[in-house]
Amino acid sequence: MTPLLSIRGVKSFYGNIMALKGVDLEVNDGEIVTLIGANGAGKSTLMMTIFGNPRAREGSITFEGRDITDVPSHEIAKLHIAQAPEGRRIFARMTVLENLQMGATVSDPANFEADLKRVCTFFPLLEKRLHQRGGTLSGGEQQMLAIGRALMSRPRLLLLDEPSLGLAPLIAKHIFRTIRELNERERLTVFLVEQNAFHALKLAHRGYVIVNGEITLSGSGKELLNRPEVRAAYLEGGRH
Amino acid sequence: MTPAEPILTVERLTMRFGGLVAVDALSFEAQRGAITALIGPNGAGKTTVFNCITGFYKPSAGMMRLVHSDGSVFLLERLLDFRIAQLAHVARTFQNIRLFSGMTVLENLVVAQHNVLMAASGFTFAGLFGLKSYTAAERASIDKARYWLDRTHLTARADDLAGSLAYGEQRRLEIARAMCTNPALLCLDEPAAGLNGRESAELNELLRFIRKEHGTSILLIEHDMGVVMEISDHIVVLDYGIKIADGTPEAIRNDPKVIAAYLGVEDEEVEKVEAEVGI
Amino acid sequence: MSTNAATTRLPIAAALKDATLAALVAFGLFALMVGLYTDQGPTGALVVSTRLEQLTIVVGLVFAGAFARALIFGREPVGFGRLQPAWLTGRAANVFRIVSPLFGSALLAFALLWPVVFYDNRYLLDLGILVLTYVMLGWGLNIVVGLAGLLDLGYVAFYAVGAYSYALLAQNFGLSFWICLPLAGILAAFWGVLLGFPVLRLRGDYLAIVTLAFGEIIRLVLLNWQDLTGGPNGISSIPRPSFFGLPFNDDEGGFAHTFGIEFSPIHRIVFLFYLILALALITNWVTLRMRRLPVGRAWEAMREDEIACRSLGINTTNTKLTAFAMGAMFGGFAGAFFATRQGFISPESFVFGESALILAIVVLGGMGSQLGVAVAALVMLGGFEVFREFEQYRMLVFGGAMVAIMIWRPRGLVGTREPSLYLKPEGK
Amino acid sequence: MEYFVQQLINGIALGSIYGLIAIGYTMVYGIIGMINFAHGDVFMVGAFIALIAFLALVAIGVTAIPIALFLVLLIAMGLTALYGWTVERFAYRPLRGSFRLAPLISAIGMSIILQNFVQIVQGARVKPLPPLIEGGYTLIESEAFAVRLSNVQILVVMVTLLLMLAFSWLVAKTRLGRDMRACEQDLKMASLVGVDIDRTISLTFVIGAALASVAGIMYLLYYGVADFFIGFVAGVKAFTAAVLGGIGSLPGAMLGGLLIGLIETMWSAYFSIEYKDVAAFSILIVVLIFLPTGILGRPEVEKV
Repeated sequence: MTPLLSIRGVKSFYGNIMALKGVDLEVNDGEIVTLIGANGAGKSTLMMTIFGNPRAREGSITFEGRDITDVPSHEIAKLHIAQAPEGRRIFARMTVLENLQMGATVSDPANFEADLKRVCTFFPLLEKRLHQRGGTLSGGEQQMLAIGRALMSRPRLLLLDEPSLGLAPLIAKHIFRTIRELNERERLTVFLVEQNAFHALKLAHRGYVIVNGEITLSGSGKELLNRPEVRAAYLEGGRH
Repeated sequence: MTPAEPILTVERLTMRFGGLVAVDALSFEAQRGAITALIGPNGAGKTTVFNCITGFYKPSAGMMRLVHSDGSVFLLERLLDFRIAQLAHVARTFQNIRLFSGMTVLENLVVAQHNVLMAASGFTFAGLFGLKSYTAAERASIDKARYWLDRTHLTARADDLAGSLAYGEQRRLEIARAMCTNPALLCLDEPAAGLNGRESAELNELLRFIRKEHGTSILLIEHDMGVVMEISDHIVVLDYGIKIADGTPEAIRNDPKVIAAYLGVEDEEVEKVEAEVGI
Repeated sequence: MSTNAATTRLPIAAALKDATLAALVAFGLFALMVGLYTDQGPTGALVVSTRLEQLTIVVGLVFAGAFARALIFGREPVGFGRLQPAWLTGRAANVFRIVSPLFGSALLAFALLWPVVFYDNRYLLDLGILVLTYVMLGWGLNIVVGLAGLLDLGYVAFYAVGAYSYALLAQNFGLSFWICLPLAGILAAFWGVLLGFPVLRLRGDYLAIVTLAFGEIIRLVLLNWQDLTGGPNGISSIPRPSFFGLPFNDDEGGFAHTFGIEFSPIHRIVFLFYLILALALITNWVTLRMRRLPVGRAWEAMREDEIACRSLGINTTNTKLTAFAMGAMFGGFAGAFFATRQGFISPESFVFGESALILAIVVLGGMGSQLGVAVAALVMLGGFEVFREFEQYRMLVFGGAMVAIMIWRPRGLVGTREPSLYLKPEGK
Repeated sequence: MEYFVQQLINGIALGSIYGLIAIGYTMVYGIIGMINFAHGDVFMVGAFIALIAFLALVAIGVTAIPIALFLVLLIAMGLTALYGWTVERFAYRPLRGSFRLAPLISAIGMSIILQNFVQIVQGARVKPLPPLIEGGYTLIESEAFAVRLSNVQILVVMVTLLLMLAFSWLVAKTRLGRDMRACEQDLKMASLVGVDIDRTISLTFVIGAALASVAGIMYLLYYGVADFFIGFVAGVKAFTAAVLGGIGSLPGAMLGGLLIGLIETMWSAYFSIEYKDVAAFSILIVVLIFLPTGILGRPEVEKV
């Protein structure tokens, strides 16, 4: 079986820093894969590189067997890869409904009502706030909106960049539970970048550890959870 | 120099952006001659604290008092950004390096000595006609620059454009530039970001040297725990703009609240930690 | 960059398609504007006539150009930095560092000898004076735009302040040129500070628009304050400069008599030539000198990163003000010179187009490069004269040049910068 | 009093024209953060296209004024939009990511090109057009003064109102409008959800140019003349309007336009007509200094 997303030897730069120093990674259909690592290790850069912004200077990225390394961002979105990016990036001056409409940019308008209903079942809080501006939501609600917006495109692959960031633990828990449900019920493929290693590794089928732009470890979520290096990657800077 | 004398006292510092409270009634002290680290997960409000201390943001509330070793006191919340650097001698670096990239390395360091040189040049008029006193002051400024170039291993690149330096070199240059202002307090915003292992080790050396030889107090934001744990005398941990821990590296390393903030916790512990953190 | 141009070359069919599209767009743009001509008929009402020939030519040219481009470059966007010639970067820059002082000296010698060689040619002397005036204005504006990075679209206002200050002081108070000249500069600098003080906190592009508005305000006031400025009629018979008290006339005690040479009106022209040359060189000297002083380095540092400057304790408002005032002062000097040379000034000489021309000289020459500005002034004004019969196209060309330079060489034609000091001795 | 009412009417009509141009500035500024300095000249091009189209239509026998005007409107909007597209494509798009003043300098170059292009192909002389829409109503009649509301003024205000409504609807309710707002708030995120940002930016220029061309027609009808230089002053005033209303805000652009129109006419009426432009330009300076975010604008936070 060919993986859904495969990343081979990708190097990319953030300004003039080489943020990814040759990353190899793959995500299979129906999996939850997580990438964990300290801040500044290159997690978010990888997420954005998948979307071609910044573009990989070396290596290749393929999705469903198609090379997307040089495809413009909006064309990548049309392949039904969706992202809830770092910092959520809610359209703050648009209503929640409009944010969700933006999420549905690449999908068939006929599906809109059904997709809206589906997102509202996962995040009932959003339904009450449909006509409120995105910027007025609390941090947790914004994160739900960011994920909801990504789900509106009926993604084949969902990229989540630190969904628990800055959220109270209970809300983070709700979000992780939702991700699991989506994966189990709808076989949604998720690629998750997290700082919250415990949660992420418990949730994921497989995980990778990134230190300083390089993948240093990979394995099943359970395996990684017990490796001392994981803890070290955070609290000791990953150097042993 | 008594060890427990604070150079910077932050009291109930609060910063709001619209409805968002980025920093909430934060109080901490940085001791003179010590390295104090400010750590916490992404979005915890660390850079906002820095921007308040260095005057780029006006805090919504709170007080920041800086005391020089001669006893003079500066209330930072009342000073403009460039006055803080000029009078209170607080120097800083930036998370995303801000060098004068079109100028040479040496020029970057000489610009940092602007206020000294400006006075020496008789506010330009004397300098225009090449007075001896100015020439001497300029030579002294180059000597000082050379001193810091040697310390940061950049001497060979002194006449190259700052923008052409490798990333690690740019980080070092930014620290050298800040040191050229003779700071009493040096604020470093993620100095180790993007550095490799060897460069991080060199950075540790440099910061130790600055503290030891120049007695400069250092306030540090850092994600690289290797750096933080190794060189800090004191660590302040922020999460959601609130201080969740404050202590020595050993104490911080084993503090369950800190581990929870960084790694997250098992589901069962959520309620317990919540109660402790007080959210 | 240029290596992949070959690989992206389009097949002929695709190139034809691209070219056809381009031609269609061109047809849309020009069908009415070029294809039809409106003019006042015998009754005074507008009548319209066709110009199909011109339209065909223009659209055909676009087609041919687009076709050639598609064959040569493909669809690759030609963005900034793409056509950066390699010879201006890296080691070549060092060569440039050695060549440019030589070239600068040669240019200076050329300027010094100009009146000697062309003593009999009034036209060339006048042209020389014109070019040097713009070199000086370019150097003055270069302090503001090139060094300090503040886009000033109203520079001509200071030129106007200088010119009117000189004219009014000389006429109403009978002050001599040598007293009026510094006063004109000081007054212009004063206006620079007056304007700069409130507006220099503004962001770059807002500042540009405010200076533009200021330039227009000054022009409109000059145009409408009839009592003082003569309004649209301007001020005429402005006193001519004297050779340090010796007037250029055929009288006893005039310049020619005192030195015992035969009177010639050319003396004054030659004097004016050397006067503007001296003024320009002073501008250059002061600028180069200031670049090596803390204030000048702070200008450049501010252009690079204002926030970093403030973090180092530099008072950026004051630093901007000095740049603004210096630029304005040299603009004022140039204005005073302009007034005494012309003998007549009116608001028509101080329109926005003039500011744009000076800005274009600075931009084309390479912001911050003294030599580049001088070369740009020479090329542009010389070019205007050479292509005199195409005069109506010259603004079109120079507008196009501004766009093209921004796209291909945003640092200007001479993009290298000489450091203000070295750790190691030069020429290591 | 009558005089005041008359000036009020004149000011509103003039302000409507400024408002239509100001929308173009404000939209482009909102979406890519640049001052499209050439926009005033696009307005001038629009006026010229309308003028030529009208004469051409008359020449081929379309003499019924309402039909001719309607056709002129369509032609001018379409062709001016093409100018807007071309300007963006050639002078601005290659500069995305260049240093911050590059687009502005390029825009100044573009403005010079457009002005001189029109001067070359159509001559420098003022083009007069006989009044096409005549008549009007006398609202108040006193022995000293009669307040007139001309049909042109009614047309100008009505068309502006209609366009504003249509445009607000477009921005608020349509897919394109949503894409534009998304790009305005976060270009990168917009591309992540699948919005083609190049296309959206192009369309912003196209719409802005189309609105400016309508302003050009209104100007032509209102003043009955056009020349290659009308874009400069009108452009700066419309920009002032956009800044006064709060750059980035559409209602702000309209409000600013009306205010500038009123200030200009009132200043001419009660102070001096010679200094009316000085008043407008001074307002620009004063607003930028004391109210840089305008009346309806949003504050900008400096990023450190």
